[in-house]
Amino acid sequence: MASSTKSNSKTAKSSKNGKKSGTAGLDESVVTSKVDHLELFRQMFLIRQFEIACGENYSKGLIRGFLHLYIGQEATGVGAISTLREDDYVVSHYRDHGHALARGLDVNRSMAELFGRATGTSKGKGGSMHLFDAAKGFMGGHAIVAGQLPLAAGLALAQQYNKTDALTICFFGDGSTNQGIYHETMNLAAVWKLPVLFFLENNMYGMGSSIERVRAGGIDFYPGMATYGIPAAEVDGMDVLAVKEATEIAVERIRDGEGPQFIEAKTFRFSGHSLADGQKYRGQDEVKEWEERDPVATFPAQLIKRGLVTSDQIDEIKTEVNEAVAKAVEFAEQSPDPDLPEIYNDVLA
Amino acid sequence: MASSTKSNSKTAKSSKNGKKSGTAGLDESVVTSKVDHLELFRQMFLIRQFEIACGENYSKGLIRGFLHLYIGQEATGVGAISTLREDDYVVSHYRDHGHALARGLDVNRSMAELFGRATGTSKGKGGSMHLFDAAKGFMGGHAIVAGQLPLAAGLALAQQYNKTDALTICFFGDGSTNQGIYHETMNLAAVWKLPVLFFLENNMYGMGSSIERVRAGGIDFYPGMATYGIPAAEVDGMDVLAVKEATEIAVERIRDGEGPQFIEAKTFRFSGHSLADGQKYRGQDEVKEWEERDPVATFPAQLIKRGLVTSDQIDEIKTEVNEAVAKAVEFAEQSPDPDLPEIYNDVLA
Amino acid sequence: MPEILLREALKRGLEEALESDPRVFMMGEDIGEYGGAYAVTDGFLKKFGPERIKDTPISEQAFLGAGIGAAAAGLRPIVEFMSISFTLVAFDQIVNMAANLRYMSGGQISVPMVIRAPTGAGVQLGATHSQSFETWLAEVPGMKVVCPSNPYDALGLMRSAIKDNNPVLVAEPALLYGAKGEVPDEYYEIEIGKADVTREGSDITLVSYGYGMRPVNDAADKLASRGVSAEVLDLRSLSPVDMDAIVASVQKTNRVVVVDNARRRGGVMAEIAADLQERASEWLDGPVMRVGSIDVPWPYNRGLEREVLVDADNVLTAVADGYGL
Amino acid sequence: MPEILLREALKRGLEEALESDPRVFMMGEDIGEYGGAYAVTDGFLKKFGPERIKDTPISEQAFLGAGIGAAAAGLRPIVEFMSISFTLVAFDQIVNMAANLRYMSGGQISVPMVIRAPTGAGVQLGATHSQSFETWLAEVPGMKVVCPSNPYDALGLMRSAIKDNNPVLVAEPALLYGAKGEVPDEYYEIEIGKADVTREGSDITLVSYGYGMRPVNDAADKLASRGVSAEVLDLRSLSPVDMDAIVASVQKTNRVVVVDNARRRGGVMAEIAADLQERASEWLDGPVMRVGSIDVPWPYNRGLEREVLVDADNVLTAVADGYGL
Ligand SMILES: Cc1ncc(C[n+]2csc(CCOP(=O)(O)OP(=O)(O)O)c2C)c(N)n1
Ligand SMILES: Cc1ncc(C[n+]2csc(CCOP(=O)(O)OP(=O)(O)O)c2C)c(N)n1
Ligand SMILES: [Mg+2]
Ligand SMILES: [Mg+2]
Repeated sequence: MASSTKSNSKTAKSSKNGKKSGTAGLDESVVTSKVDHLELFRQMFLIRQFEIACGENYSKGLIRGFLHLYIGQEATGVGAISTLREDDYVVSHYRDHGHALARGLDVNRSMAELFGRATGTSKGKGGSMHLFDAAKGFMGGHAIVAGQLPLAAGLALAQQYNKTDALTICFFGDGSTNQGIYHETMNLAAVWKLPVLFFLENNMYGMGSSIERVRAGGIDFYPGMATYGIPAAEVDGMDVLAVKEATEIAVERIRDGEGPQFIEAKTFRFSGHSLADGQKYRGQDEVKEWEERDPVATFPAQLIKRGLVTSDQIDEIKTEVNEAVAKAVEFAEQSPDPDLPEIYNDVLA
Repeated sequence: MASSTKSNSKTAKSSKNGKKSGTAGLDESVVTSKVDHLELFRQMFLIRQFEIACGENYSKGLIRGFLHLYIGQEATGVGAISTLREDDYVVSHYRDHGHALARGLDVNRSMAELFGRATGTSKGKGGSMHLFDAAKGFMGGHAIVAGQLPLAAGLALAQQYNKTDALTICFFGDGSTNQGIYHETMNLAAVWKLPVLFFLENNMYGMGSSIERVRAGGIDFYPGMATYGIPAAEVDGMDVLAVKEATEIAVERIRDGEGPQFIEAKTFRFSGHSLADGQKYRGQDEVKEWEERDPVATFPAQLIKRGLVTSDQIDEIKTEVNEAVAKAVEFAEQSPDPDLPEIYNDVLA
Repeated sequence: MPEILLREALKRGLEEALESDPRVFMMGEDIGEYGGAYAVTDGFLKKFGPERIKDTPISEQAFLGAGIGAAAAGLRPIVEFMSISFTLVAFDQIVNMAANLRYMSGGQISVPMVIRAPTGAGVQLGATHSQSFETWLAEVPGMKVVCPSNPYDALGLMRSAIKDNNPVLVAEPALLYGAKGEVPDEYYEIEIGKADVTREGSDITLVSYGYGMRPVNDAADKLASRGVSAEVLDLRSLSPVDMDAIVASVQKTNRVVVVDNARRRGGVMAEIAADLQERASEWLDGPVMRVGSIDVPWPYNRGLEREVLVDADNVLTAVADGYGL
Repeated sequence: MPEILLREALKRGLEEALESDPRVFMMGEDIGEYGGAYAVTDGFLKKFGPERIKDTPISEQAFLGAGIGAAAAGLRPIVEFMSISFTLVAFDQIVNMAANLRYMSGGQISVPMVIRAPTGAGVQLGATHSQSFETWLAEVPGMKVVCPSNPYDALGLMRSAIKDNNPVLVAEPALLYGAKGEVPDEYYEIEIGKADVTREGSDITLVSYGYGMRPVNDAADKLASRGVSAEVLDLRSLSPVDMDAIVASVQKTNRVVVVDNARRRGGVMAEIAADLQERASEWLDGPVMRVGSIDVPWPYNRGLEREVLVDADNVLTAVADGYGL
């Protein structure tokens, strides 16, 4: 099987460019294609505003438990999921709001789930870490680190078994690579040539641990996929178009029956691991440096600069999104709690 | 950190030579050094005869449970363990007789353990898969695949913590690499630079599964250690001197504080996985091919041919060993079963 | 009725399902080329092909987890563990994923998966390989657990397990694979959650399941020869447990001994004893007597292992201690 | 006596050991730089350095297993899990290795290791993060399990756990880290395996531990206001369990309710109820009443979670149902 970097030279290149500018994916070849730039921006902005609203409502005690925000990572989920079809599956971890919204989950019901309301996607039983919408192929929201990886492999197995060309994308963080199940799943997916796209969002930290403190092999994970014969690419996770492009390549290969693919997006969470995190373990300089490449700011700026969209269009989207998020909060707040007998439902089929 | 093959070119080379002849380690540089060839032979032959006796006594129903023989792999355990000091630890899996005997466990008490007798190394409570001799630094005998790896890391952690230059060697099979804990342990050992030597006995099969059927990355495991920054070498496991040499290099590095090292010995078990195995999954041609390189036959033949030892010396050892094994069986057979109240001992300290 | 081995009964149940339902497939270590550690799947690879009989790497977490995913997507995987002792390395996937998914998703996701695993001590495999973790998994809401004691039940329970829309653990007593019993050619199922009164009696109720039925039946025979009429219940299902059947029997006999082949402490029989004395105290002439294997890690030595394992004498002692019979 | 938080009591116990015994060291996820998920180890990295306060990768199997090895070599590791829910991924290492090694080696190897883990539901973490696996680990021969309900016990039990030569799980009720209580400056220990009569009474015995002591104490207050004198036992240790203390109390009160904050089914209280009715049936005026949280996966919604969690009313209902008090 082809080794990682070689087989993905195209993607790897766009990634390297991306590192400097933050939106280098926006080169001529791409802008002339029919990418819906405004929709990508809309989704990223929606996620950003949704997350900000979550933070506020957590402070108010309306959202509880552990709350992990996706702020800073919007370009990865949006870019990657934008390449998928309806019959593909999406699997995420506990930092799942971004993936859920990018997959098109109802904003109201997603917020309601975080509020624990009966109108929530899981009737209020799952909460922030366990969003689900099976009808949309969004198969969770999973809170045990790396525990979702074999689930994704199994969904892909079913897609293969049923002889479709649908696929499953699975998101996970750098920290998950230190769970044994990660390696077991990579090998299994490779041996069985499963149609699964492993998408690593390397945000440089697993909770309070920077990669260097918990890993001997450096901050790059994709080269290790050679062990499993899984083609792997690196991409700039702050560049939504680069992510989209890299994912498109991988998706095509999977649909062509080439088996699992691996993408590592370098990204960053701008806030703490969860709302309980004081971030004692890192300096604000590092955070600021990454914030300068904030996709929610740089992407529309580039689009405007290149004359691809107008600032009016951007403002319009912002207004729309802000209204939608405000409405979602209202919807959630006004939704009823589940009835107590609901406790006994959904235990067994 | 250095990548695997480069950093170990010397070892890797001796391995490649070894592949053809089976005893290529026996070149001029080595024969002139003061290796105790006869002792290496004695240990290998002891293990061989011990295992044959085990098989016989299993058929008689005197040994029970699962019995995994080491026949064919003698050169690896003997070569590797011959390089160790008394204050080093040895950790093994369920195929542990060879490692135990190479470590110098009492032959009588080892056999008695397999017979489940009160005189056994674990008072008859452990059996074939769970040999232990803490006084000799032989820390088991572990029957959950790959479960012994973190134990070894922890023993090494203690050696490091206590600021000694002692080390721990850990044996495991190719199948163990598919357990997640294998990867977790590699990374942990690397991050903490633990003085542990991971020794993979790649005998091409995990029970009835040939490597190709359960692994996508090919039959070589050592290159994958680059992921963890662990220097890794391959060696011909049928060549006791090559194994010894490769291990010496790794041991020296560990004592010098360079952290974990990895050796992969290519070897073969001549008999089934356990005594219950009918070997339907492989042809006898393959087995015969490997048997031609049987270290217990080729090593003494080479020694004699080179004039390093006489056939009388070899015969003398054979007689001695055969007597010792016969005696061990006798000792075991005549030893008493543990008393029933022994059931309640050793549960808690 | 034709007599077959328990191993063959399981095989028949699996084979039927593979033949009749294309969504059914199997995964496990050495179930294909090797034919299965206990030969239950021997010949399957040839008959059904590698897409449906999947040999797996030694990666219990991954392949059990993949079973969950495949089930969530509408397939009906049957996942074999080589020993129930090895479920431990995949416990998180079983307990936190398979059993929780439905609830956490508000009922959106079903996991119609069968987990098969040989269970129990008795063949001198030592502490790591002789355990009975079905007793823990029977406590997990969101899944079911069954355990047959004979070929008839093995087939009937396997059929129901495969048709069930929940994760179902089929704990297969390793010592019973070679046990013989009558199995009709006509189709039947055994409902999960229903116990079986295998012997009617009036003086005392003996409750067990799986391999524990051996000492219980022996004890019942010995009691009969002393003129004591024992009613014997085979639980068949450990989750849900058929408490109604146990209570009904106790209402008749007013005496009860519950027997577990697994260790005495905790597990299924602690739960039953605790529940039963609450629900049936007015009918009981004495305490619920509980018998199980000795609470130590399993020793290798044959004599020690046998002593640790529950036997008919242990049952008789409990009958005598609790009720003076 | 000075009042401190349970979190601080644990910290004091750990700090003392680190100061006085060079063999003691700690491992866990984010216990160093981050200061610990529940801040128990805050400041330790600075004080004791990275050799003794080891931040680990998210590799529970490997670092728990490394703890076993280090302990086998004579060190005294203290291993922290961020949540007891995550012990599941390392269950094989705990159950099959830590607890079995001594027995399998015929007594050659000791594993003097402390495993610490926050436990229990109540802060809306949902099904995967709210569990109480100490109830399973308490059934494993070869290890001990303790669970404090207040700062005094937390310190005393931690001291004993660290000095013990066996693997000891210290299950720390997550909801109690901020609980206040008196802790003397003078040194004391609490013997593992001994229960504490925290309130003497004559009419009924209430047994619980950890966070379950809250509803039990509330219930005892309410009973007192109705003129019913409850004796309250805090188990402190789940393995071994102090059955003698429970029996002694029941001999006095002739009535008993056992209460678990964990799910009702199985676990510690099933074991105690089963054992108790066998050992104390002649003194009991009714069945051993058992109360626990509802047997469903933990829901996220606050109202549902509270309803699932055991509370004082559940205890009072059991007192009324079982004994008409
Ligand atoms: C098995 C397990 N161990 C520990 C945790 C606690 N935990 C939750 S998230 C997290 C960090 C994960 O980091 P990473 O995978 O990089 O994802 P990120 O949060 O950065 O998106 C930890 C340690 C857990 N949920 N599961
Ligand atoms: C976790 C676990 N799964 C499965 C088994 C059953 N089993 C015992 S040995 C073995 C094969 C291991 O192969 P390998 O590691 O290559 O070692 P070898 O037997 O070839 O020496 C298997 C599957 C086990 N003991 N533990
Ligand atoms: Mg991260
Ligand atoms: Mg092998």
